Amino acid sequence: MVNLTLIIALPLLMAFTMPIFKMLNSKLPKFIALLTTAFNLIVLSSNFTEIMAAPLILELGGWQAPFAINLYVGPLALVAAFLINGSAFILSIYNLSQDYQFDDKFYLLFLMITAGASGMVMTGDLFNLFVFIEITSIAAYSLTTFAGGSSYEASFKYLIIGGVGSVFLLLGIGFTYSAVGSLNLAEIAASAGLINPLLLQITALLFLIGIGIEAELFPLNFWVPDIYTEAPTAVSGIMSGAVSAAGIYALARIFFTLFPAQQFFNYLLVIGVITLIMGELIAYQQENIKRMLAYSSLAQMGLIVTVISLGTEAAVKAGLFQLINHSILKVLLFISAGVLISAAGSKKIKDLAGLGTKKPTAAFGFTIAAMGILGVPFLNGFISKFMIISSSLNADQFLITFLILAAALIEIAYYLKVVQKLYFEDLEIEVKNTAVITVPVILLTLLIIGLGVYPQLIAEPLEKAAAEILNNSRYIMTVLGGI
Amino acid sequence: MLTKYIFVPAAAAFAAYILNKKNKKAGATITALVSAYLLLSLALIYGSWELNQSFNLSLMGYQLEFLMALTPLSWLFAVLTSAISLLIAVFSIDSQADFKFSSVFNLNFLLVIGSIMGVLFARDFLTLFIFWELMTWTSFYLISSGKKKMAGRAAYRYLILSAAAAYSFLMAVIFIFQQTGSFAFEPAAEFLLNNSAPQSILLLLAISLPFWVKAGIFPLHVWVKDAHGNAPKEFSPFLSGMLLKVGFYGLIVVFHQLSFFKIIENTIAYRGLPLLSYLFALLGAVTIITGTILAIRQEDMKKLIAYSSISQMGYIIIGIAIATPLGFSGSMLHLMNHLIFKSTIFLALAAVIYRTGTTKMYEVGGLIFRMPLTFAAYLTAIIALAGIPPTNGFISKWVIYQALIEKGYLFLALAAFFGSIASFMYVFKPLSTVFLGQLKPQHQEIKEVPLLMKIPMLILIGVIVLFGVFPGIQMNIISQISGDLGIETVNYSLYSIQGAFGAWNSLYIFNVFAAGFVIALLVFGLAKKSKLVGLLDTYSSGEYVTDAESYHYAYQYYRPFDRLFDNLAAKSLTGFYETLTANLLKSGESFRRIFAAGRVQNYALYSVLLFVILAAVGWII
Amino acid sequence: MLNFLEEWSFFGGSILLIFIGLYGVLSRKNMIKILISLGLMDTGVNLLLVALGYVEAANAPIINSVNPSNAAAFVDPIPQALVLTSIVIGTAVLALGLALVMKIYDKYSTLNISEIRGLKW
Amino acid sequence: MKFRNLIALVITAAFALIILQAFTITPAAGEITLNEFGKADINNRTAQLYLNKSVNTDNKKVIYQESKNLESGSANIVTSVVANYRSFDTLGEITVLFLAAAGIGVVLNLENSKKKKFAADDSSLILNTGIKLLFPLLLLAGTYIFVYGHLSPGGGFQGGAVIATAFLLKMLSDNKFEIKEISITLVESTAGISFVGLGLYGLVTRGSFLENFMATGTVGQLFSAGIIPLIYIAIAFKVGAELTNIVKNLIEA
Amino acid sequence: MIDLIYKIGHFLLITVFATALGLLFMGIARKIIARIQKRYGPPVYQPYLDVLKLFGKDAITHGFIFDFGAVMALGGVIATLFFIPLGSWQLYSMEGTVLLVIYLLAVASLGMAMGTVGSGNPQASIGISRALTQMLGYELPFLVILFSLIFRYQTSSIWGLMQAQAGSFLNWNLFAYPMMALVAFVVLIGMMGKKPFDAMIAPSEIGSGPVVESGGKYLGMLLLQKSITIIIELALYVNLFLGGADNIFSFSFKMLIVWILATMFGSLFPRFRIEDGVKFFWKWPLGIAILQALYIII
Repeated sequence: MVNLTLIIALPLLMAFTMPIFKMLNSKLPKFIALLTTAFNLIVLSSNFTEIMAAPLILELGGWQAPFAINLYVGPLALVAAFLINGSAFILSIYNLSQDYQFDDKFYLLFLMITAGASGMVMTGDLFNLFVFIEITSIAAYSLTTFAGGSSYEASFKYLIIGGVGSVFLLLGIGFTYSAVGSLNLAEIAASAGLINPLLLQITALLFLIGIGIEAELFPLNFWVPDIYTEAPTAVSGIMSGAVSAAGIYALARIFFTLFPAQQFFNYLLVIGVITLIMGELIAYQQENIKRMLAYSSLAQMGLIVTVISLGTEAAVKAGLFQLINHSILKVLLFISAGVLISAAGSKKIKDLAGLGTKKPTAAFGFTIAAMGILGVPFLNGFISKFMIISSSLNADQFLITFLILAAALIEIAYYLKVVQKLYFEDLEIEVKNTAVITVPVILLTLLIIGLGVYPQLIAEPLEKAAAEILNNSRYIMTVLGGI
Repeated sequence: MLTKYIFVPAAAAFAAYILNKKNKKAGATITALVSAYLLLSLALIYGSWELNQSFNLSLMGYQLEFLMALTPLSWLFAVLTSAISLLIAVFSIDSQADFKFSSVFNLNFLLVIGSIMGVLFARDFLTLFIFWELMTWTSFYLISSGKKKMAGRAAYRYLILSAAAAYSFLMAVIFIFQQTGSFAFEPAAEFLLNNSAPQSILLLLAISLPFWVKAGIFPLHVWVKDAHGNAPKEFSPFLSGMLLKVGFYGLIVVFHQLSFFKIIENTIAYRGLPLLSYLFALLGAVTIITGTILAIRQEDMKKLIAYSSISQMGYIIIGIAIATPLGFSGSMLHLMNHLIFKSTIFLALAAVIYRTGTTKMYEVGGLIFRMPLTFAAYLTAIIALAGIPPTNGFISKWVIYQALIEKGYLFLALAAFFGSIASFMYVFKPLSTVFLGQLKPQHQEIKEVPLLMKIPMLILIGVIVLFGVFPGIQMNIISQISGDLGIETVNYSLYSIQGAFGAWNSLYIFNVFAAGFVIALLVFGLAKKSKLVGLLDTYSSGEYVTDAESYHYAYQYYRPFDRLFDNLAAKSLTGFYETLTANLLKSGESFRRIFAAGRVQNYALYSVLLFVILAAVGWII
Repeated sequence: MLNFLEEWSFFGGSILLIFIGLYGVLSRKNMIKILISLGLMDTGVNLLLVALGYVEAANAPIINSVNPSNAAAFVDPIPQALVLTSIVIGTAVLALGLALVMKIYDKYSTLNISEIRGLKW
Repeated sequence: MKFRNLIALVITAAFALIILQAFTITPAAGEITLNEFGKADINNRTAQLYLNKSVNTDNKKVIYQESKNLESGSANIVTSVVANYRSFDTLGEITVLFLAAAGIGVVLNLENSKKKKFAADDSSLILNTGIKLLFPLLLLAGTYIFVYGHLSPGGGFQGGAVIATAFLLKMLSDNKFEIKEISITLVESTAGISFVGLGLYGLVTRGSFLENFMATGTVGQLFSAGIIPLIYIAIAFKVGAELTNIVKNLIEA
Repeated sequence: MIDLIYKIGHFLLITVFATALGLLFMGIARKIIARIQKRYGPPVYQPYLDVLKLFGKDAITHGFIFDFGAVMALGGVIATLFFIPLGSWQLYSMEGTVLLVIYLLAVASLGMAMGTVGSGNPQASIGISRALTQMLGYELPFLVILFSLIFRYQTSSIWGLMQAQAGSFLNWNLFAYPMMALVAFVVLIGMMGKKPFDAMIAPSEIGSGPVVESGGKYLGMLLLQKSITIIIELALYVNLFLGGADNIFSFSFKMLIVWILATMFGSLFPRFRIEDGVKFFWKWPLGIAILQALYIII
């Protein structure tokens, strides 16, 4: 149906013309952003049935698949793209009620970060993946600075780490290219077996570090708390909802297709668990609510990486479901937290006391999302937690299951602290008026409860996605089918 | 149709929430109506044990089926829940007049009832878990809607503890699901039976953990005091009456239906009782002792009664753990009786709090003159709690003693005796400080509680005396249950129970007691009429007494006794849990200080370091 | 055949550049020096990429009057295309970094990175 | 803080050694490893196809001034890779620069802060006259580079950079030289739109994004590489405008 | 029906006999203490005179609960009398009476406690709180002894326990388990509130504790109640440890001996502080009782 490259091309076009829209009328950029993300969602859903049948190869520039850049959109990529554009759509609704200083540049960058993330998810070419990672990172560097104050410092730190990461990535790409001779993922995967094991190991580690920064793994993710705290709410929302999902996808794509050796999955497992535990423990300490959410999303990423690197089909499915839930819940959390902060005028949790009565929608949104994450039955978190535990027990990893549960317990602890402060403490501060976020909160709550009560909705795409990512030979066949 | 027991309260809950916004009384009336409806329909389906229902759902590739069935045990608990919620709802129609969160209260209260029904009728672990979580969450919101900061902290600790236990339950249950392919109890029981003993014991312990927490047994009883002390005054009776009991429902299911006792049959035994269940009984004994000692020290009446609930729970767990027919029926009797008299006490105290607004005992006094009915309710309830003959409390304690002596468990009996005698002390303390003694000036114009609050108290007094004289009523349903669970029944008649060393004829004793009372009355009547004198006109051995305030002995009632246990009470268990979590989380803090110290060069250094380490690891392997 | 020096001058040289750049990023105090070493690292990698594509005694992949047909030996064009893109990315990041440094300088009035510890938590 | 630098040194040295080790691997039988310097084998790899321009058609010969209507038609093969085979990368590349420019615009948020002029009023005479002379020449050289991008080494990026240096020198020399913000953004946007427009047009007509829809003519001719020259013109304008914008912002911050 | 009237008549007879005997014992006790303190002391029948005088005087009351407490105390005690076999008179052969008796005594003390605290006098409340604490002290060892006895003879009815000690006096429990009898004796003193353990009615400290407010007929009723409790406790001790008796006279004789021993024992020791009393009870008597019980069980 509609060609999927439009998902990247159209936002690009809109971004380039944003300054002109700004000149026409100052309110226009907001609506352009909303319309583009909505259009992307429509394009994605129109291709849904087709991709469910068989993955779609889109050759860019009309060249035969493996020899030039091609987009490979399988069920997994589709799910991830839905996630990214979905959260971008919700956040752009939220943005309608926000106004930024350079709003044309903001929406330009906002569109580009979504297009970059969708590009990361859909590309079938290694260097193209690098370019899209760079697009997302640079968009993120500049977007964080919109909040002024110490956000410059956070963005500078992220820039340094991003720079080091891109060097690693470039080295990795150079090595793979000179060893295999092509940049297409399928071709590399086809001849990955022949690469000398030592070289394979070094290249895999280069990629691990390069993409690990994007997928927020343990030693590489110290930029996450600074960026999510200092950036404006919409940016932290899109970062935690969409960009981290794209990072996880890229990591999974690289390690499941190119370097499927068990040794790397053990590394990922260990790193994932450390990220999980570290994230939860530090999140408990935080007084700043956004920093707490940052560490919590960091920990959730660790959880997803741990579960996916278990390698069984059930585990990958559980990980993906958790990824989807996490994005939905985090976007809602960030939006409500944003409103609560602007209402209380400070990011400290203790100043948010008693806001439940004054800001019902935001407080309600925060509570629903918190309960979703904590796995209350009839909400989406419960089912993904259930699947995670059963899949990790299935792979008889008792210690890992125990750690996951312990981490979930700590998580309950600090989310509850905030929920209690919101509802069951009396209000001391006078409440500033803030943006009205009823639409995004309602949309997301419906999604959460819908997925919780009837998860069959996305069972089929998840199944196909898990199957597709796991056996890379099918990936190679589809891309190199011709030759 | 068992699901109606879950969906009717749930639907009514939202209706109650909306209606209550308009007028304060609507919510409570709806709760009352719903529980009355539940009670009625339960009564109708008594006996039809084959009633069951199941619907399955293929979810994300897992074939799950949700089974619901009615068993005598679950029928009894369901009746108790709906009865006690009916009484509380009637009571809270008026008592919620000044309660800010009353609409949230009614919403959650109905949801709790619905989820308890769900837990009781569940025949498979998944439904049990779902409704168990729902129960925990809704009761969390209920508790935290009590007194401001304190309720929040109490509810918080309650939820963390039950969440940790629920996760261990989930882990064990999913492990069984992997082995047997289904969540239902029967296949799980049979799998556990022919599985290796230590592993299935471990699994069953993990499954029973949430039930231990909810039942408030010794190591896990920390949440009970604060939860009761700070919960809204209408919810405490339900919390200590019913919520603690649901934990026992779970334990009975684990011990009998999941054949826990059959599994540990062959393990080493102490005096004919497998060591593990003796350990549980010992835990019960320790619960009794700690509960009583801490109860005596309390100054807040609700906390005192909360600790008394903990110690009474000890009796029930002893009864269940020694697994003799006498023991089991004794604990079931005590479970029902405790529900009745504990909710009467809490309702009476709620009435007092409703009128005086304070829960501290030394701030009130002499209320008998103003609130005689509440005093009567409280008196009958504490007579039952202390286990004094004509009331039902004595019967259940007597049966448990028979069970203990029959098997010769000395230490358990010692704890049980200590518990019951010491209960005189902590039961008498609120009686004397709150109701008797000097009436405070500011409480002069207190009136008795409105009619709607009197009715539940009257009904409960009637029930205490009724079961006191005719325990047979309770025994038929208990024998039905023990038959269903495969324990021989104790023979009984309408008014007497056959213990190990002799029958207990409650009607006979009631008559004798009445006779003795009549003779005493005669002696009293014959003597000269006495002149009524005010309270202040007492022999004060020379001191000049002016205000009632200083003349009322209420503060630290048992100071001498408490001095014996001061050091023990100081290092309370909650302290232990607090320090445990505190330094666990401090490790998080030091973790952050080492790594995330805000220096970007360190961050970049760590990424290169990770590369080098992983390369080295790869190179070594 | 290329002697040792010729062979290793490119690979060795670029790795050395990367090493110096990385060490510069990790150890320098002054933020601008960090940015410069970041740029250094970028050029090192780009040099390595192009070096990987070099074919001995082959000429630039342009068909013009000098070597009219594609029969002649050409150097691998793809790394050069990649390098073309990654240089521009490098400069873009550097430029943004510089702008950020200027802004941080306004705020903290110091270029020493270890003093900018605002975001400790 | 000597100690910290020492650790950093040790770790970076280890890192460099590991990378070096990758080059010194002696491949066992059948294994492929990094090629030695100068031994990059191109045959039966994608590079070979690009050289023979035989990705879709199996063309063997590419003769200067003779072979006609090849699939990419540009003499400079690197340009054919950059603008034709992997033109999606270049599009991504352009957006990176565009984002950087936008980012810098935001970071230095010039609207409200007063603009600083870089050049002193009486900058030295030699500088002024020299730049006055050089400015047009540089512009000419720049245009030559990107117009002949597909024939001779060079291309959109290099041409744009030269143009930007011309403007930089102009700004350095006399401070009365003033580029209005609007004009830069206009140039940027139109160039960007034309690039993406070309791609979309290719999508509409030929069915895939950025496909070459013009005739490719004979190798070596000026009008010989289909849409590549058009792409390069757009790139040149965009890069030129962006770099000048970045430099302008940095000067005026 | 006739049997019912016979039972009530018998019941009244026993109550009167018990009160008379109890008052007599109180008189004898006073006499003995006086003799020990080298003075003559009031005549043996003095308590009878006191009771008659008290019932003659008019008294003051503090409201309903004050009267209800007094009546409940006396009623409870009389009801307990019903279950104790005095010599050959056995009104109730039902099993399980031992535990029942302990709890019925509790009814009586609770009634009295409620009444006195109802009077509003702080000294009364302090007295009651001391009484309850002390009760906890002595009840525990006593219950352990009962536990071992019931377990040993596999019956919980006093009549059954008495039968078990029939035959020669050698197999009385006094000789079968001398340590247990000694502990029971100490507990008996505590139960009756005799000298070393009478902190609850300490005249010097809290103005004779609970009874401070009751004058006239209330004091009379308390005296009656006191006397019946003495008889009950002595009868219990005799039944359990001295093998009871087949006729009433030997039974009351045995009770007298125990009573005299107890009063003599009592008048030697100064008063325990409340928590020391409890600590004492839980140190020695409880220890010995537990050893004894373990001996019996194993």
